[in-house]
Amino acid sequence: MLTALALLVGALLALGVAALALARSAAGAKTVHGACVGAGAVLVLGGLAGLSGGATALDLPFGPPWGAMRLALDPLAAWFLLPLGIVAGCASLFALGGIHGPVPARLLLPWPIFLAGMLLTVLAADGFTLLLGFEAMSLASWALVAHDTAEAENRRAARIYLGFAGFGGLTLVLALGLSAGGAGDVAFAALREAPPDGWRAAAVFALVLAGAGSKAGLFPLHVWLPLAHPAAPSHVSAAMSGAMTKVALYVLVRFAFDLMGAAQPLWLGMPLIALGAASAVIGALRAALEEDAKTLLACSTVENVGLIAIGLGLALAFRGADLPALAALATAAALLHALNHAVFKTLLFLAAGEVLHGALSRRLDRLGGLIHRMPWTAWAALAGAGAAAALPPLSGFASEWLLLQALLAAWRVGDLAFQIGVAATAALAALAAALAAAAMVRFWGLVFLGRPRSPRAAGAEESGGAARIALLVPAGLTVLLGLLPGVMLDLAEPALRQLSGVAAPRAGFLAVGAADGGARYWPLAAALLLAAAVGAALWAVRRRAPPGIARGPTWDCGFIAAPAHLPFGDPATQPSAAGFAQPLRRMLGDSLLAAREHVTMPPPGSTAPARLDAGFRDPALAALEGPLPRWRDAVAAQAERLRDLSIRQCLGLSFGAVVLMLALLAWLEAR
Amino acid sequence: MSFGQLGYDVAHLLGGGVLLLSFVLLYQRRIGAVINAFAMQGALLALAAAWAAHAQGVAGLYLTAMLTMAAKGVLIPLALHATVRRLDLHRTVETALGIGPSLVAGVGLVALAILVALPATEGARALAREDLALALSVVLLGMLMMITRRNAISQVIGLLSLENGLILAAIGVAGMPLVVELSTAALVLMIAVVAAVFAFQIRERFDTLDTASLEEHRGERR
Amino acid sequence: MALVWSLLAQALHVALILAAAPVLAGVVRWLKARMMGRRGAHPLQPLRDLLKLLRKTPVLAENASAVSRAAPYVAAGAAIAAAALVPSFARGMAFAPLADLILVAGLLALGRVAMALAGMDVGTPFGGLGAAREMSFAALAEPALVVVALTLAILAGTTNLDAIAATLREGGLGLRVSLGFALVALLAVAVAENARIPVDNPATHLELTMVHEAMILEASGRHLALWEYAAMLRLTLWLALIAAVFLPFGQAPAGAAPHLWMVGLLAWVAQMGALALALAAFESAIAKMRVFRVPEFLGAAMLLGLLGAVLLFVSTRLT
Amino acid sequence: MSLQWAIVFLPWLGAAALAAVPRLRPATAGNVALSGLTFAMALALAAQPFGQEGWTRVDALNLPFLVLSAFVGLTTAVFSAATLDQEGFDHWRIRAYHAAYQVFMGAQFLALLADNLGVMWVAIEIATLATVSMVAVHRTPAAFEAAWKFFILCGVGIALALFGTIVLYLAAQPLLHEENGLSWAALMQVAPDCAPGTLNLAFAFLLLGYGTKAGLVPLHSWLPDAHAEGPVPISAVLSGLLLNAAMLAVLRAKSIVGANPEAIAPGPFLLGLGLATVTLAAIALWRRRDARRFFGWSSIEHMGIAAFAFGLGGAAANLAGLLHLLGHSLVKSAVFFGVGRAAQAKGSQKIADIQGLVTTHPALGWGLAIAIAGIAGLPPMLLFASEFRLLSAAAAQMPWLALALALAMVVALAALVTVLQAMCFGPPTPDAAGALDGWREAAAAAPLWLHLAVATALALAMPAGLAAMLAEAARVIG
Repeated sequence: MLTALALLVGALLALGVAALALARSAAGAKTVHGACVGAGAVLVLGGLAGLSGGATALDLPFGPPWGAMRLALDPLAAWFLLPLGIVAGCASLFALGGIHGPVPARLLLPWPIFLAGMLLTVLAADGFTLLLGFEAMSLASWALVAHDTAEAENRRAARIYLGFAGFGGLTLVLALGLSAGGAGDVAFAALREAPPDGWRAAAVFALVLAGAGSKAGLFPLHVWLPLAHPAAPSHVSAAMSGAMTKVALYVLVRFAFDLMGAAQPLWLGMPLIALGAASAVIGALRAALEEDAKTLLACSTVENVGLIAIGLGLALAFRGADLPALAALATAAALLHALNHAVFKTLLFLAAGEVLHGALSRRLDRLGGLIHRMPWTAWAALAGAGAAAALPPLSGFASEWLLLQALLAAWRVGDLAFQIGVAATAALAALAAALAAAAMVRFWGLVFLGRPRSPRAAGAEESGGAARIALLVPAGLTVLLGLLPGVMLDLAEPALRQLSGVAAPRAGFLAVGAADGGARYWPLAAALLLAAAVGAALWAVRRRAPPGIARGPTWDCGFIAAPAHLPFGDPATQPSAAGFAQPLRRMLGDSLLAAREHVTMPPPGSTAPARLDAGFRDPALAALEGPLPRWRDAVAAQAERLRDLSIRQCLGLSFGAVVLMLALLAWLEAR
Repeated sequence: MSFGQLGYDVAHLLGGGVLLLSFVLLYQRRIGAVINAFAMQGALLALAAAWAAHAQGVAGLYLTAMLTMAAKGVLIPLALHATVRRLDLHRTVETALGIGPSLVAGVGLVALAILVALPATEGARALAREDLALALSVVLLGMLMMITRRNAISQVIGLLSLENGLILAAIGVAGMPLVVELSTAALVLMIAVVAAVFAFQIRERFDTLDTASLEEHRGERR
Repeated sequence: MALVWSLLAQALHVALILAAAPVLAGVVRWLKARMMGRRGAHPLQPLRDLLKLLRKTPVLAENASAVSRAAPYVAAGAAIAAAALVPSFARGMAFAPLADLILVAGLLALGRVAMALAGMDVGTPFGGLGAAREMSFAALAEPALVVVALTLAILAGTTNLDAIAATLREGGLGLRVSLGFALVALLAVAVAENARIPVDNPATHLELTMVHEAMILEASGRHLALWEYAAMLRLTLWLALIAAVFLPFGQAPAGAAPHLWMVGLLAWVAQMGALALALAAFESAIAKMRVFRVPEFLGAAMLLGLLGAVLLFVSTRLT
Repeated sequence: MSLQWAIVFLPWLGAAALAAVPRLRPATAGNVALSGLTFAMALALAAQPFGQEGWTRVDALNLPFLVLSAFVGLTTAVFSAATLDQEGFDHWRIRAYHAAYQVFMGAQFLALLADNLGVMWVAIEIATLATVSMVAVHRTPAAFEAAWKFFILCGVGIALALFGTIVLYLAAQPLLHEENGLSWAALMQVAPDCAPGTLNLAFAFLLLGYGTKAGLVPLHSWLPDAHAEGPVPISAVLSGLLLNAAMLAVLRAKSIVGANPEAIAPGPFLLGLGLATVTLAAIALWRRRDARRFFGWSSIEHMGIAAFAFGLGGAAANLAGLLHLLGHSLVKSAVFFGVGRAAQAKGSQKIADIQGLVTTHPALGWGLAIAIAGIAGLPPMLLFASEFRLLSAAAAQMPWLALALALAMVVALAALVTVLQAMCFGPPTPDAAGALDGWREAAAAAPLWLHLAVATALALAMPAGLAAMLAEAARVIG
């Protein structure tokens, strides 16, 4: 299987090159995306095979000048192939459905390379290959982010993104070098032999957190994510949010759980938990405040990555505290949520893409009422939004339930500071989940419900065919994963065993749950109960109530009907994106996101309308674009004085260097 | 000692003379005098080379001596005088560091050179050691002159004097292979520099002319 | 045999709680009226209102979508399902293994989302305003609920309501400060979730303050009946939840003979009555707070719950 | 005449011939043909066994760089042939330019091949003279200024190097026969027994002397201006070839001093200079407005990285340093091809005037984007492999220094990314004029893409022979 996957990497790369020629015609572009759909299917199959088979390794016949590149497929890698495959397949299918003519090569070419980079990262079994895949993935996705050069905002996003990509790579290289130690062998097998300890372990972990964490979108290095993800075409956004963040998390897991050895102290998990909690809250809050549909979804990605990070951090801590069963529980929560998030976020981004395609806008304030024009998209998106809002019985609830169980059990670690921290984290995770629900209601409600806010939204059209299937597949998976998390955990068992060292807690196909005696969640039973209750309500009401409904104008406490020149009603009388966000902006935004509201009243007698300006600013972005460049410019201004020297003064520098060197030599001789 | 006390003394004397002339270069205020002092230094260096040729029995060094005499003793000074006249350069030396402080700094540099060169060359022959210290001093004084003088001509002379130090070092090391070739190549470089002054028409000191014009040209300054 | 009994108990419980919901709402209203010196409507008035509403044909706005029609059923169904899980007079009912506190919270969230979406469906300012506030308040109520769940989970080792009730009843835990804190926090959450004073006033349609009513302004007929009924069920469910956890007296234990059910039933009715009285007294005594004070109210609840958990950590170390 | 000398004298003879060709087309054609011939000879040289022969030697250290130099010389000649008419040369300048180009190439080969340190010095001097005249060829005040700065600073630099060479011989004199007195191989043999103090002094001067040519801080001032003036192809060879030769000279000196256990360790000096170089260059990159100066500073940064690698020492870091030099030559000259062509097309060297290349010139723009990303150390070019190797080795041995290096590299990377975005993806600026006809536009872009392809191939599938050679070289320089 590994050989087949390795060949798939090569095939995808070749496809990328071939895309140069294929981009000339619609058929060629369709071929490329069709092949990528196939690649996604192969990835899923490979993941399943890898989970059922043992670990395999493969040396490639080429590599860097100092050795061969190595690939390996173990259960951990295999598990991450599943989200990768599903996302790749669905996104490619969506892109396939959107082709109506020749596609520019620069949009077509990076896509297979992007997929190949992610695959290579997951398969890598030495540091160089890992970095190669990681950076290839970053570069290819950057090319896709940078495709739209017309918008200054997009250019800024691409710039920041590429900077972060390089930064992440450098920190990962440092981490590899630090853990490799004197020998300098960065093959995973060698790293496992001599795991770092003491300050080295802390440094490696910090570097990995910075490198992989920035890619995954962990606070405070998440700032690029809500900028870059929306800038790409929608199917790319889906893959970036759904798959690429997972690959970054995979790297984090690979380091923290595998390469750094099993004997790590308890506190190693704490920074991950803290950063995860911060990401979850900031991400969810921003998602509840953003006014661009895709930015909103990207922020929701930050939130979900934060939740996964909490799970991983808990697992690390449990491992350190020698509580393997709980470690397995927390790992299960993290891995399951990674998969679930990949699926529902792909669905949501593809739906946003469909909306963008149909209504030509991503801004919530220009959409509305699309459920009438785009019912398929609307209902599919509702499934995704429900999962993102952690509503039972959809997939998001199952994994967040597991995560909460792990958090609620974390007090068993006997460290008071840890206990208090985890209690606070539980509250923050709940806050994040509830904020995400608010964000999703706002997203779905503003986009699909109400009245159209622009003529274009009123005339939106839904595309059918492949794009519709690309929405329905993840929607179905969202429901299915929500109903059968037990099956997925059984599937993940080898990976969980690899990470936590013991058999994962099993509660059968129909339930998931903590260790014996703990709580259980029976999603299928809960769904049946819910269905029965709804059915009963329906039956009871139907029996007593007269059939049919009457239609009338909107009542709205006697609001006046829309004027004739605004056939869809005055959009201003509907809740706007900023207005819907107002309660949360005032409650939490003030303190967390430096939110502001400012009312400009016209002078007395003026007929100008009063204006309300509301907004917020991510503190991390403010730091990135505030003090850091200031320091840099200050230092650069100082350094520039060196440049302004005349030739004579430059010679003086050389002369100074000579004299200094000689003095140094004299001093050394004298010693 | 491969040769007698006299040989040592003469070589030492000539080397010391070259160093002394370096100080004279630093001391002079008028460009004409600087050029003349440089010509003297070149001539002295030629003598030293000839003496080394005689003492070491290397015929090639006579060639070096002759070239040095011709180029540095005569041609380059003449060319420099001509340049000063032709381009109507400032006749006085403009200093970035006063004459007095330059001399003090020069003495310090000589001390540094001795401090470095003598311990570093333990085991080598005495002449070579002395010679190296002198040569290193000349090199450093040449650089000092380059950075403390503002006229292009003075600076070029600083470079030329620096190169004199190199030749001094090369001829001091007995048996140095390729010494003729190397000194000739160095001479070519120096001639090229002098030619460049002429060709590039470096009229003013390269203090004002350099980066400022580059900045304007490229708009690099903010 | 045990299965049959547990199924029977479950069926009785569902019937009981479905029937109790309108009555309880009526009782609370009646008590409040009495305390304010009014005569008040008959306690069965809510039931009559429901039946009346059911008979009317609902009027939907012209641009209402299927969401407006489906949401009431989803909300009511979620409330029924959640109510079926919270133990009342007996433990060990058929659905007891399902009765997870977090699942209950999830089902309530489902109902809430359905209501918020229904409020946004027509695109009226009030609907959107109510939905925004409802979701925002829930965002703050949820953490408080989770820290309470944390305290309970530490004591009982699980978040299963049935098991928690059993532990608190039989575990001999005694009176604990942390439980007191948890109770206060849970009460605050319950008040917020049920749109009661001081967070919301169920009896008014004042634009500036209303949350719950704003979302169902456009509902009528059977839809309105379902919304009202879901709200009543939610109140009942919360009171039952508090009773089950903090007043676990008289419940029939799992597998007990049906005659103990009668005892449990009586105890439950008494508990619910007491809680209704307390609620009415509380609501009569206090004024509604400004909307943007609600975060402080819920934040304080969460901190209180957190404090309870921390005290519990400390006490588990001491023992 | 042996092949070693043939490869040196062929360009020099060719230079003499080209000096007589006043017309553009025959001159460029001759230039390309000559470069092609030398490239073929370099390949032939690679087929010969290693060994010392007179003043020259072919070993694992210089052979890769020799072949690389010949390759870059050829591609630059092709690029130059395609774009030279944009420079607007009269016939004197055409003669001077091509003659100087071939003189430089010959000197470069000699500098690489020289076993005798004196010969190496002479070669580098000749290369300097040739490049000075090429930098000044436009005869604008700015060109004169840059050439003059280049000349004076490098003149002093190579003077210092000569002094170091003399002192080095002084150190080895008691132990040597006179004929091979400046032979690197002979010096290596006797180095362990030489007077350590003299070796120290020699190393100090050689480091500062050749370090000036390699552009190490604080001796770097000449470099950005020299890269920014003169015809475009000159920047490519300056960055791609001359710096390598200088760095190799430093390495030869380092290996001699390093062979003596009592002499000071040369590593820390290189390490310190390298770190200072990277840091200053990374900061200075933020203030650049001129595209070619910007990439000149980037060359300084990369020389600093290489110096850091050699300073770190050990097989891994040395290999990283060598790979870095190779990769930098290939990719940086590719960048200069791109930037140079873009500057011609847009009629300005200012970054603000060269924007949106992917829109106006897709092949050029994307090639340049990839090349700049490669210079920034992003995969899959050779610089990615070398920086990976270097940073991981540094982190293993000296974590704090590695952190400092990585920090500087991040700063530089951010600057590169900013410029990359601006030049390739910004809002397009209008073209000045100077559209080339079809095949010449292709010939101008082909070297760029060819370099990128070679750099990629070397990073991921380096021929085993070359890899073994580089590993051997890494061992040699100690």
